[in-house]
Amino acid sequence: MNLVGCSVVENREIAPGNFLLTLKVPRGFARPEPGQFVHLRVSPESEPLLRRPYSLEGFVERGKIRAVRIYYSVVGRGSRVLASQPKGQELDLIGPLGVGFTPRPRRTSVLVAGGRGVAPLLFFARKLREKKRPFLFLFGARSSRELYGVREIRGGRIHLATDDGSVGYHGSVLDLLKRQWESGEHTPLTAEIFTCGPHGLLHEVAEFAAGRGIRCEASLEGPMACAVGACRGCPVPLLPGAGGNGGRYPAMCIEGPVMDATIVDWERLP
Amino acid sequence: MNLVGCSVVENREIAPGNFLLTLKVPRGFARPEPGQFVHLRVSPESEPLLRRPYSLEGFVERGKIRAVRIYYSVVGRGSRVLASQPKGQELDLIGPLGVGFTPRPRRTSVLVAGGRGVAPLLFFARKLREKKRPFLFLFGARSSRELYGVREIRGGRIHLATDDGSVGYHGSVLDLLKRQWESGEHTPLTAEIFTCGPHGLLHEVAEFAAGRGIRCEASLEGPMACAVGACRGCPVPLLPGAGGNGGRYPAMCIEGPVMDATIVDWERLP
Amino acid sequence: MTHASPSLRVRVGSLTLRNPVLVASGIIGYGQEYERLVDLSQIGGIVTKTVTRHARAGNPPPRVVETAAGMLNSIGIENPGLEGFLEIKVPVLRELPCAVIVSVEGEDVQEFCDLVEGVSGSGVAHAIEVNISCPNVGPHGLRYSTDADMAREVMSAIRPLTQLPLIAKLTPNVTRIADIAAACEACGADAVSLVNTFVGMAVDSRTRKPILGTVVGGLSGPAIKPLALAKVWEVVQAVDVPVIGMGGITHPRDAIEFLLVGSTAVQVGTALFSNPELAEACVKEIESYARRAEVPSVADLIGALDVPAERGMIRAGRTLAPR
Amino acid sequence: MTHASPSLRVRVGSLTLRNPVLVASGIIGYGQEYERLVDLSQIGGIVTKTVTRHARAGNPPPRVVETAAGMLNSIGIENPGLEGFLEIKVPVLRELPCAVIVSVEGEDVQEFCDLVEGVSGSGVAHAIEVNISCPNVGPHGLRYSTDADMAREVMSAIRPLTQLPLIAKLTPNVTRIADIAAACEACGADAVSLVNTFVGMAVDSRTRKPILGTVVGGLSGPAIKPLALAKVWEVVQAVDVPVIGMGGITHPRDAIEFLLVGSTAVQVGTALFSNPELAEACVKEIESYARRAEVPSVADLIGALDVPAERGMIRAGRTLAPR
Ligand SMILES: Cc1cc2nc3c(=O)[nH]c(=O)nc-3n(C[C@H](O)[C@H](O)[C@H](O)COP(=O)(O)OP(=O)(O)OC[C@H]3O[C@@H](n4cnc5c(N)ncnc54)[C@H](O)[C@@H]3O)c2cc1C
Ligand SMILES: Cc1cc2nc3c(=O)[nH]c(=O)nc-3n(C[C@H](O)[C@H](O)[C@H](O)COP(=O)(O)OP(=O)(O)OC[C@H]3O[C@@H](n4cnc5c(N)ncnc54)[C@H](O)[C@@H]3O)c2cc1C
Ligand SMILES: Cc1cc2nc3c(=O)[nH]c(=O)nc-3n(C[C@H](O)[C@H](O)[C@H](O)COP(=O)(O)O)c2cc1C
Ligand SMILES: Cc1cc2nc3c(=O)[nH]c(=O)nc-3n(C[C@H](O)[C@H](O)[C@H](O)COP(=O)(O)O)c2cc1C
Ligand code: FES
Ligand code: FES
Repeated sequence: MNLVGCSVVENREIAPGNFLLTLKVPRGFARPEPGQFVHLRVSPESEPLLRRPYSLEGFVERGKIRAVRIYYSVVGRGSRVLASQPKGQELDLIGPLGVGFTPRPRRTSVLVAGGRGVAPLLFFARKLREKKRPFLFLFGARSSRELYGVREIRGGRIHLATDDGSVGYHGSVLDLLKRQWESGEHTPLTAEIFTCGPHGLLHEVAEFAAGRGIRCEASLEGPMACAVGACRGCPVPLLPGAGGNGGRYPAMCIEGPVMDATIVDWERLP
Repeated sequence: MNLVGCSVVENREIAPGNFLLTLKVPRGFARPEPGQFVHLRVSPESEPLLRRPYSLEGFVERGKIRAVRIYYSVVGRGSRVLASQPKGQELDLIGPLGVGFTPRPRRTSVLVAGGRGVAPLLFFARKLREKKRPFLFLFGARSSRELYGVREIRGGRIHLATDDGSVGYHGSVLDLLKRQWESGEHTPLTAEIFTCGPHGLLHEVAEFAAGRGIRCEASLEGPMACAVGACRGCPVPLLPGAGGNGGRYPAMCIEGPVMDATIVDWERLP
Repeated sequence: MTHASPSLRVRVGSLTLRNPVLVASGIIGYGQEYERLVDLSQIGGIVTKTVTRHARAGNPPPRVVETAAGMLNSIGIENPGLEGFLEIKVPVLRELPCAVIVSVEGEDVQEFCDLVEGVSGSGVAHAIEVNISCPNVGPHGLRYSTDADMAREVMSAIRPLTQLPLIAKLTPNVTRIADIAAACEACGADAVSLVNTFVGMAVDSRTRKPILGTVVGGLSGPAIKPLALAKVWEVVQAVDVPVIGMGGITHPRDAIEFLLVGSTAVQVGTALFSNPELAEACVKEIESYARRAEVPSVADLIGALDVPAERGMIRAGRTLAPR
Repeated sequence: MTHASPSLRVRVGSLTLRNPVLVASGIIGYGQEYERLVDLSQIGGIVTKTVTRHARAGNPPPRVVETAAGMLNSIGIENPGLEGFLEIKVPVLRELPCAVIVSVEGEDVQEFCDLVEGVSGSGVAHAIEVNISCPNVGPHGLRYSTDADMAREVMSAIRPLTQLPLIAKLTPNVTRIADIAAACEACGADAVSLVNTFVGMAVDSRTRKPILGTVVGGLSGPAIKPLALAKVWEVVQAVDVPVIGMGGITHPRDAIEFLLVGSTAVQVGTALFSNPELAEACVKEIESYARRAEVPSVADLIGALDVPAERGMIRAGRTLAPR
């Protein structure tokens, strides 16, 4: 982890309100793992006050040039300002940060993506393919236009779901997951789940996994100030059995953002 | 005076750090007088919090199209943000505001401009020319590069001064003024002074004028909040004889920005 | 689905406002200054610039300076004094198409009494806002509302002098604002309004001088919104009279936040300088919010904040956060 | 012209800091978390996250929310407790290349005593910051520094227990902060530091809920800088011990402003999250400012604000603005 300067190589709206940002980083930026994130200063101005954390969608290395990719939605003032940064703009970031996905040996990875939560899972799928490990990619979004990145996925089976039925299964990605499991192809000993998306979805996936004893990691989101474990601003509430009930709050920024989904107290996670 | 939408027609750096901004205004914007100003929202964002007042450098009317021109320097956050507004950007402004220059009949107007303070005097000179009234334009700046607008002045004599001697008289515009007067061509009954520039210069010009009984108007600057006389945030300190000593503070925004320079207490004006 | 228009009326003592959006004191002068910029017929009312017993020239310049998301002012209650007000301002105020709340401030109890009688007698005021909280006049200014006893003294003295609703305007520069609010309520205030500005200061490191002519001034604008919300939240739990909330309202949704926390009405301040249409926009947003919430009246939104019981709460100025 | 490098040393009680720039409590953990981002060998020192007698898990989420030019936090002093501190943190703190000021907070006087003895005995602290001002723990948190008597009680009890400089950290959420500062000075504080955060609140109008898990939290960041400067200005006129100023320092010139107003040292807080190099940049700017001002020592800048005599001034918390 380091503070490094970076510059905007591309900042492109690829679906309404969703941008793909490529930032050139210097060699001082360590090779990141899928699931890790960067803490980005979204503007050279002092407004907004805080950096914003973004999961990495990818890391590109060509010769001496390194770049990271971020896939983000415009929702509030930070992302709005970010969307206005032109090519060539100098920014800076702290990273790579946090703990990424940790697949176990000899298991099929079942990736469950919801909407723009697909970003770190695309990075993860590329890594799995490199390592020649089997995976299944389940991806749900509101409509076909929001299925960013599907065409690029190689090395694993893909199943799509859309809320409007514009492509793939007409319904939620959770249904896809359940169907996969009902097919009997996977057991808790042969497969494990990695998920990222809206917390509501993660909660459902976690309950599904917990109910069947399946190992399940989820990539969380939440407000952060320092992103390096110093301020304790990013507590993850845990279930009572897992040290919850206020007994201990892991810091999402250093003990996450990828965490065992079955110990998170989703009701208390904002 | 009205609140009107406006859009950036041109926002061009014509000397280092000095910009000429042309804003298209709707017909609801009344024809302004030289010396009047507009209260401009420099960005569609909520930062900076307050509008910034700018004197008009000119008003253009072609057919149904109306535009105002502002000549400004980048000094702080408002002007920095303004400088970043691209062509086509929608902003809004309140105006025209305040009291402009009020020349008396049958007198030669001696215009004394310092640096970017030239802006309202250029507007004024155009008006004098239109009305076929005699004027003299004395213009001092740090160097020839900052002598914006000289080439455009028509209908009056021009004398230039620069601090570095790169063009015209090597020295201050105050010296130019004194020399003019020493030539004996003007008397308090035949001429009057209109000045705009740094307050230090205005103070000197005012003292010169007061000492000789010459009528002298200066265009002032200072922080403003409402710019319509409501908040009382823009007090002009007056000399004791003129109701000063805290007896009364005229509001620069509605009793100015052009005021009788000889009653202003320049020591107490920030 | 069609819904009847929600009612926007709110009551402050005996005064019914057609909607809960006012413009704060010191922002809009006496209405006239902004008549071409603000459609007064659309908003609930205005609070006049504070009037004092004697005319005041105000403080030396500079009187305003912008800070991060805020501004400091040290106007010093420049105003024509009671006589000037009655003579010059009252005729104009009479013509305004909205409620007129006249703000007054005295240097001692007698002056407060004179002002309340004078303003009340003019017939122009729909209510009186008793400004016991301006940080820019001294030495008494802040004292009246930093001390519950002094607040009591003023309110008890003026209460018998008028039938008009009396709104006590409070300073946030105190340890326990709820105590002051409760003291005002006990002595007959029909409502309390808050917050006035926070004492602040700006320095120019180049000249090594304070920027304001008076060294310190009052901070207003978006920077103080979180602080103002907390003060309103503290006060609504301590008094039963209506609370009029203000401080940093910049977007129409900020006005909603003040209502949810428990304000019966809101006042728009500093942000009006930048956006003269803000007060009207707040009225529209409140109406559409009430419509979306499917409530018959804006009154149903007042204090409708959903605070889970197990979460912490402030009571009478103490922070009781869970361990 | 060549000038010798100005001396940047300042003294806080018996502690000499190599320069007046510290990182505030709660920002940098115990130093280690930021070791790759902040060059501690360049700054004066750090103040640790506040340590309490017993371990604390902190408050439920969310704990931080950004506001206009500020942020609210409700961390709730998450920390490993005195034993955990001594065991896990002290060995790390020993290695840091800068002064270490340990912040402590007790729920009662006995806890303060235990903490001061424990920290003092560890040998790792160069000074102790006595946090009597956190708005995020209750019910005692704020009380100790909103009440001069309680501040006295704590300071008198701990003073005999250590030779280390004691710095009382004050809350700005009071009517007269100068009174509390004077009480701490009278009971043996070697310095006072201020400001801790201002009580604030944020509301989500869509969900109608408070945003923070604890409803209210503490506001920090550039929004509060004018308020913090005014509080420091008030306190420097009331006490003779050094004042350590903080609140919203975002640009290096902000640090200069705090020095000019009378701070002997400054603490960088929230803005470090965005700019980890800020503390180092403040040191550089102070040095170059002192050089430009041609003073031999930064001490010559402390309180060097040029306040014209005829202008108003604050004394002991009262605003005395000219009429
Ligand atoms: C580890 C991690 C990884 C992340 N990865 C990604 C990623 O890959 N892509 C991505 O797009 N984001 C990601 N995020 C989220 C991201 O950090 C930002 O939170 C997001 O971009 C929104 O920031 P903002 O400044 O635009 O919104 P903010 O202004 O900070 O608002 C944050 C949220 O609050 C809501 N909000 C704002 N104002 C109000 C209001 N007045 N009332 C009610 N609600 C309001 C907004 O809708 C938004 O959802 C990640 C977060 C974490 C912690
Ligand atoms: C009637 C009127 C007419 C005007 N006409 C013009 C015009 O035609 N052209 C023009 O360019 N301007 C004009 N001005 C000035 C203009 O309104 C702005 O004040 C100017 O553009 C600077 O605004 P800003 O936001 O960039 O600077 P701000 O950030 O508001 O700063 C204002 C001043 O303070 C200084 N400053 C900022 N921060 C600091 C700090 N931390 N320490 C010390 N000093 C600081 C800046 O250098 C600047 O001079 C006029 C003003 C008035 C009242
Ligand atoms: C320039 C200015 C002048 C003010 N004058 C007064 C006043 O005369 N009387 C008063 O009670 N409040 C006065 N105030 C305070 C406002 O009414 C309001 O309480 C405060 O600004 C907070 O609201 P805001 O943040 O929306 O501006 C003034 C505020 C400003 C900015
Ligand atoms: C996330 C966070 C945690 C904090 N924790 C503490 C703390 O444990 N003890 C303390 O004395 N102050 C704490 N503070 C207050 C700061 O030390 C400082 O007083 C305050 O933030 C004002 O400075 P700033 O505006 O520069 O941040 C905390 C502040 C923040 C933002
Ligand atoms: S954001 Fe500071 S500890 Fe996680
Ligand atoms: S700026 Fe408000 S009265 Fe002039």
